[in-house]
Amino acid sequence: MASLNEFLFISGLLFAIGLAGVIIRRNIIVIFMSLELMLAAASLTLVAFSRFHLHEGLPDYNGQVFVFFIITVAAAEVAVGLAIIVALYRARQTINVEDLTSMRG
Amino acid sequence: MHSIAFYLFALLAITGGIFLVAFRNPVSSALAMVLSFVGLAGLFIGLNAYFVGIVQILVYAGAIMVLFIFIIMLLDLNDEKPVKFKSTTVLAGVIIPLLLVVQILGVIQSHNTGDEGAFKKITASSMAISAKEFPEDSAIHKSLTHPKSPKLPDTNLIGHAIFTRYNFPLQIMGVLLLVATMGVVILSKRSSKKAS
Amino acid sequence: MSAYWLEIIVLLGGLVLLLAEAFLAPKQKHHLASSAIFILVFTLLCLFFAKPFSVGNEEMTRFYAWDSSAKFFKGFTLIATILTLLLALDYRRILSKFTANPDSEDGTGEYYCLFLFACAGMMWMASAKDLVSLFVALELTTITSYILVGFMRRNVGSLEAGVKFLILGALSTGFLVYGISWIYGATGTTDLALIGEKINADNSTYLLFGLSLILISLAFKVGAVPMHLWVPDVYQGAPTPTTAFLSIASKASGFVIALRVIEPFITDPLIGSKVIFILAVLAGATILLGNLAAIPQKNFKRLLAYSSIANAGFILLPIAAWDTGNDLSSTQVVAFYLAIYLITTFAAFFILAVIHRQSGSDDITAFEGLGKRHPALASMTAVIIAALAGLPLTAGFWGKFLAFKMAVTAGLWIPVILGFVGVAAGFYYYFQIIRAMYWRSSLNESPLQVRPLSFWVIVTLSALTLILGIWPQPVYWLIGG
Amino acid sequence: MSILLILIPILAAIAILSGGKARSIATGAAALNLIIGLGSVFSFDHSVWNFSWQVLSQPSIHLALGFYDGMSMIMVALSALVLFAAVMSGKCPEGHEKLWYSSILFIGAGGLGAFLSTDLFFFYAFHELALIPTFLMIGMLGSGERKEAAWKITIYLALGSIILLAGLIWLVAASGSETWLFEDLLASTIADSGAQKGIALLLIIGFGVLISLFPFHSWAAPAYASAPAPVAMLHAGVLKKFGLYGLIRLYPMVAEGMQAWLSLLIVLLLCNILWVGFVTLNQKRLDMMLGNSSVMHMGYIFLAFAALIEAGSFEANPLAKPAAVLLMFAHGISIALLFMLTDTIRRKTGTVELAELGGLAKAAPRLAFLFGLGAMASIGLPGLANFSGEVLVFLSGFHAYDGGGLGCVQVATILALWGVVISAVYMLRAYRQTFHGPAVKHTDSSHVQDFGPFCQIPAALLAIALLVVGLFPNSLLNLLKASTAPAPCEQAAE
Amino acid sequence: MNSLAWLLLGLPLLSAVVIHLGLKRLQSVSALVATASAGVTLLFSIILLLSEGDFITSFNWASIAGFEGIKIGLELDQLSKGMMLIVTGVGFLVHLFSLAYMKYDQAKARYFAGLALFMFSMTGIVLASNFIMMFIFWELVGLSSYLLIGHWYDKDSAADAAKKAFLTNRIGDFGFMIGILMLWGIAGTFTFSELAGGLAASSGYSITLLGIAVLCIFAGAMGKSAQAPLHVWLPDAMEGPTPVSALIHAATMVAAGVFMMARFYTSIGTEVIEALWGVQTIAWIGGITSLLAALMATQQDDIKKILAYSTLSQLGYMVMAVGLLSPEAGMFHLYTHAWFKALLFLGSGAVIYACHHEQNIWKMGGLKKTMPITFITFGIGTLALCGFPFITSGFWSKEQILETAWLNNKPLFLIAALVAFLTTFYMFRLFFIAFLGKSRSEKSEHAKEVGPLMFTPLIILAILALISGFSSVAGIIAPSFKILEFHIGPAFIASLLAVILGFLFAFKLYAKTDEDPLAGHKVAQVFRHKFYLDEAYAKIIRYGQDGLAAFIHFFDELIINGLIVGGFSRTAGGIGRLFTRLQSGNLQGYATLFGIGVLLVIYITVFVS
Repeated sequence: MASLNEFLFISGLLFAIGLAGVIIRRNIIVIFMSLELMLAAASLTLVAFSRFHLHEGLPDYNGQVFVFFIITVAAAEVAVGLAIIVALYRARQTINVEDLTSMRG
Repeated sequence: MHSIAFYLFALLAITGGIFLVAFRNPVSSALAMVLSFVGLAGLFIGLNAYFVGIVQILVYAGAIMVLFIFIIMLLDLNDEKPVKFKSTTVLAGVIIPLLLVVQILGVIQSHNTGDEGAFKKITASSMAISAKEFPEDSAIHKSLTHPKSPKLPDTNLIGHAIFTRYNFPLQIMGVLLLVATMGVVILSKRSSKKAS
Repeated sequence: MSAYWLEIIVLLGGLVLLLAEAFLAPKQKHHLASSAIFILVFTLLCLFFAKPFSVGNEEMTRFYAWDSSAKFFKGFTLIATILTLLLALDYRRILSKFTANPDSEDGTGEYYCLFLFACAGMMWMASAKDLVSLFVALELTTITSYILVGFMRRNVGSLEAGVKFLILGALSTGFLVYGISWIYGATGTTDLALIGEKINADNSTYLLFGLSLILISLAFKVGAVPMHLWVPDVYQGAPTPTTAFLSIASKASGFVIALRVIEPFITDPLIGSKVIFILAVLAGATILLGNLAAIPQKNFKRLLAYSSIANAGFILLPIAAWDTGNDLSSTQVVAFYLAIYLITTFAAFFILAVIHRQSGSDDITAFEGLGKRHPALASMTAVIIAALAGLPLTAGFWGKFLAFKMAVTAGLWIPVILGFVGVAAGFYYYFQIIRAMYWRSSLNESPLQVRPLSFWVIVTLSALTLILGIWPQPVYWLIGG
Repeated sequence: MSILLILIPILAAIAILSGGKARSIATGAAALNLIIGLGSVFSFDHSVWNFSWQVLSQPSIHLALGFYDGMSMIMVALSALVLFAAVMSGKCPEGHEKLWYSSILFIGAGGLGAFLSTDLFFFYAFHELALIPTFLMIGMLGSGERKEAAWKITIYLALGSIILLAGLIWLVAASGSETWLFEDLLASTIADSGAQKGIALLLIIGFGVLISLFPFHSWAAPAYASAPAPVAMLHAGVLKKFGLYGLIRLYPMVAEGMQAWLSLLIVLLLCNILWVGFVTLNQKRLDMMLGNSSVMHMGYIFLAFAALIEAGSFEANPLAKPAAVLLMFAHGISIALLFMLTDTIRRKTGTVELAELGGLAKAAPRLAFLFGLGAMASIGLPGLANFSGEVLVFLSGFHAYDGGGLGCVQVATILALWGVVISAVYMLRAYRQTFHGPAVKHTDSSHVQDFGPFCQIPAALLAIALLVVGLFPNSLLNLLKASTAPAPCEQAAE
Repeated sequence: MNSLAWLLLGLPLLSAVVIHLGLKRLQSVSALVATASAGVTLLFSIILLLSEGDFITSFNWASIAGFEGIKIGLELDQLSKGMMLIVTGVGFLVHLFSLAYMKYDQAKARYFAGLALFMFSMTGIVLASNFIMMFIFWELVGLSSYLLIGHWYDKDSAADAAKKAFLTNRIGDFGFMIGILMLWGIAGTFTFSELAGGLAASSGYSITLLGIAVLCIFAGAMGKSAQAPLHVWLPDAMEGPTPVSALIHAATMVAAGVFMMARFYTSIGTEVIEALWGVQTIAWIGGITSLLAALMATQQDDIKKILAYSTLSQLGYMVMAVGLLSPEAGMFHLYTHAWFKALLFLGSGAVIYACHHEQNIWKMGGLKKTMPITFITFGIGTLALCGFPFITSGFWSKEQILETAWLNNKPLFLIAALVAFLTTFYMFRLFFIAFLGKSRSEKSEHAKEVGPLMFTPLIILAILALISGFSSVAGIIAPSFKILEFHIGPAFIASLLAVILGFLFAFKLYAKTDEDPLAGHKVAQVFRHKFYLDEAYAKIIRYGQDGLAAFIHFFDELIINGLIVGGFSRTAGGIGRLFTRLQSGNLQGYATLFGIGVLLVIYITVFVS
């Protein structure tokens, strides 16, 4: 039987992997995917806590409701984000972060 | 949740995550992400969060990933250029997350969850207790107190929470989706007359 | 009228305008802005007649705070949005140049509407007292901001800024969510009032971990170190009204939720000192970085970005010095600071927009010779710069004064010392504007044209800066001090 | 009358900025101010129009104006005199009249406001009114290395005042006083000795930067040298006294804490006198020499302050405060006079390099006489105001001496006395180099004209002030005596 | 009497102010106003001298609650009355002389204003009732001396001399002020009349410190009375107009140091001083000064320089007398010296005037015939200075000093005797070369006797130079200066020998010569170059003071302004640029920094206790 700590660890690991993706990758779309992974990892934490906080024998659904909101937000974010990326690609023909350094200093 | 299933799905999720970061081709990354999300969905379901698990598959693996792949295809993206990863970046990208994991481990270790941290099954009796909060003719009550096979009606329960207690955030969420839609339209529309 | 309707009015107004937008002729789009201003003014009036919810309405009372702070920040947001729209009105030529045809205003209509949605989101943030509502309201404004930043889709700078904001914003959202989940995990609730009651030695590490992650994302929102990195680039690239909106309204709403989130933790005897410590560290680092990094800046918009980072640091001071033996609460001091920050920073952005329209540049060199070309504008600019630098007898001083007063009383010496350095550096970089205006002469000696709308807004704001500089009591009436 | 004294210059400056006739408005305003200022100090019922208006309730801050005691009266008299002289003196570059006159008036109003405030906060705030005008005047209309000097003075003053602000905030917080009014503050005490020490240090550093206490002195000389004459006059003459005024005013609250820093202060003030004295000795330009000399002379006022610290209270060393105040006044007038005349020399001959000057007394005897008067005053010649101040300072240094071993303040006094020799050396050298000896090309009478009668007025006014106070120090000392008890100012109904 | 005394003080000031403010254009009127004022003050001081009774009057000049205040007061006793007579007497005669001497000067008004200012300041010193007041007027005579030396300021040498005089005096005043302050601490008062009482009442003061205080006060006298090593200004001060040299730098101001010491010693009581440590130094300084100055005088060529060194030498005598705790002897010599030295200076002024401002004695000669009155009066002056026995005043006063020295300090007696010899020697050298023989230049050939306005003062002074030493005369006009019983003793023999030997040597060497026979001699070179002291001082000032100043200035610029302040601002700017370099514009970099920030925030919040 997996314990709460194991779930927390797995989610933490996933979260860290997402962060690694953000740091390492240069393709904005992949970076964006990594960010989604981070959100998903956070969801896992929530669900795990929700499941282990038994509320009168049932999982605490407040947490799962929050996951629902996270997913919605993520979807909205992805939509807007991809729109911006597309607009950027139209303007600059690139989605490489290294090309986005016209403002600095 | 059975340990084996847990480890399987966990491995799936993490492998998917690592592939997502490691694959050079964005499409491969996207597919790796689907893999990871499938693993996550498995974990959700193992945690009796059926609704979330399904939504994870539907929304993420289904809608969002499709969107990603669609955009990748649309923009006709190739691999990242051969002069790939700068070693310092990679190093930073490995060390920082590793340290983060260490910190998370430290936090986890700091506090023995004890009894609460152990996985407890949801029994029919506990479901029956909870059922008292709901009207007897409601679907939730019926499902929880089903004489033969009481099932956790988690979709109903979440829906109940969202539309009663979480009504207000839900309204805000509606506005959020509206704005997102607007944004997508604004950002991707072409001007009627091309700027000279 | 129930307080709930305030946001709804703004929201409905936004929807109606969005509909109207579809039917307006390209040249008429600016009427949308006027109408939006009208709606906001109306809401502002309504603010004084709004009533709290009855206690029994649990769905609302759990998520919706209605206290003096909420009222103040709702009003603040409304005024900031009104000013942003006024700024946008005079900025629309440039906006349309990068969205559609420069001759038509096609494509600018949605811009005004989006501010209404963002405004509604911020008003909700002002009332948020539960992590869930906080999160959704925050995301509403954040996602709206992404659009507003990248709005000039034919402008590479705007898009680059949009992408940077998007990625880093999403990253910070990730941390926020992760943090909330830990706090939820530790206490089993997302209601801030309940969280405070549930802190104990057992779960304190979880809570601190969660809190630190939330702090990171809040730091991102207000532009504090170490999450300040987006600020200069995004401020520089975004359309000026958006920048003003981000740097004032968005920052203020970041602080209002920061105050609400931090309160249960910082008042807790068990972990309060740790929270104070991290806040003091953040404040000191932010002050130092914001002020020192501003020194080499050549672009006024970027300079204002660093200045806004620095101000975030100064605002963090009274939060770190949480209510220790002062006549005013931290919330009041923050509100006070922000009220004055609103006046001076908006004035700066209006001036920037005027200069930009004339010269097409945001550089400090564009100010050269302003003392000759438009003496009145130059002297008002001097007043505003003095206020930004925090010179006494201008309103800008009082905010810093109260912030320092709290920090000194609380004995936060290291941040205070860094504050000294910061203020001194501030004089240096702000005075570069004065230098440019008066010491230097410009190649173009022709008188500068200022549109009457901008001019009178600048006059009003400068006058307010001076009046409040001598007599700041009116701000107290607003923050209920 | 107090509010008038501040309003007149500010309103005049605004009138000038909005297009009035710059020179006449400024002159009129300054003259009116001088009459009201001197009148209210010496004859009118000065409590008329004192007022107090609470501008902030928490912390309770009042815009309170009035003559708190004799010290503020003397400082107001100084400010009014120097302001008038500053407006009248100097030559405004073509096309900059608005900036020139309004800046002078703003700086003057700042000084007057600071000395007239009976509330600690506005005392502090008014001082800063001068910052931007100074920056503009030095940077735009100054001479020599004006830009660097303008930056330096601005940053230094800003840094000094922010440190000071921390000290003041701490002071008020620790005192437990309800308001920032002087009368409430001075009636309260600071029990915590650690806080006293900390506050005292912050005050010494904060005020010290503004007074150009060693080692925070390097802004002063270049700024004064580069500044247009009126700015140099007002800064060196009036605004620099702000810090000393503040130290003396707040001293009773931190009397105990100051003790801890006595030896440090003595070292610093001796550096001011001797170190900067030697630096002054090595100056090759008249304006730099004067700038440094004004830094050096601050050391003497600090010496009186050190004597005060050693004694522990005003009563224990009754000489210290009058000595400091008298010297502040005297130094303000004399340095203003000298800066004004240096500017005249610069305009008439085109240079202030000592090596290029000589024999100016032949062509411009009146100028030479007035400059000589100023120079003699500044080296402490009896009969001129500075001497009365300096001798009292030295006496205050020895007040505690009983014939046994010499204490540190006495030793400091003796060393400081050597500074009198140093200042005589550089002043007379400069005077000899400028006015004596055979005339050179740009100082002979065909090239240089003496002072016109109109230009003479401000200089003569300052010279008369030096003489009057020098011959009758009681004219000021009586003011200090008469008002040991603070005149209560009416609380406005809130 | 009271108001008369105040008038005595105020009248010269009034005339100075009136001249300066109103009469600058009317040069001759100014001169007359000043002279009249000097005449009236002379009258007043005679009246005061003849009036009975001492009194002290004062008002509070700077009054401060809790402090006795700084008082301006007049103390009239025999000492000050006698001194007043000298000051006003010589002053009036010099004014008269100046009327003629400065007739064609362009800045006559300024000159007479300066003289009037000097009269005021000197009166202040003489009448001062306390130390602070004395210090005030002490400084003011310094100022008037500065103004008068620098009267012809467009001459570099005059301007430099004026500056030098002022600054050297300042060094002395440095000590003077310290002394006053210490004495105040010890005795608790500045007032002369209360000093003795205050000292008696005070307890626990250290004798050593009182001795140091006395020496410090003496430092003031060293500056004013030009005692070695602060003597260098006086010879240079001869750059001023000659009447000024007569009044200020011979008769009165330079004697103020002696007067001050006498006032001080008599107030505090010589018995107190006697017990102190180190006060013998004073006498030694006087002796050494008189010897050095006499040696230097033997090789000077400028008539005024010779007289200046002789003044130095005589001042040394007086200081020696005071130092030997016989202020009366010093004051008596001061009194006689004032007349004959003024005579000599005015005589030299007449010579210079007649020779069209020629001052080199080797270009004079044969003035005996062309200027008989000057010749005779100058001769009388010379005799008086040499101390020609019995008929000159100088003899009586010098006798007293030698007597004192014989009684108290034998080595100093030898020095004094040697100086007496040297004095005769160099004075007759001067006399022979300038007046006898035949003229050596065109200027002296055409010299004419001066007018009555100039020779009248000479005659009056000559008479005084002869008679003022007699006890009957001195008893009337300077009763306070104790006159020892004259008896033939070692002192008389020494002085007689000195006069005879000095005269013989001078006669042998200089009676018939056109150039100095000693000029090439190495020792003489040293004397001629004033022991190279001026050069040494110049080096000390250049390398010591100016070098130190340059070094400190450099250090100030480099370290404080450059490294510390500059360092801070550069550090701030550098850190700022570093921060902006982090702002690379690259999202990956931002994410990395973001990550690091996250780690730090978590670490600080969670793991730092």
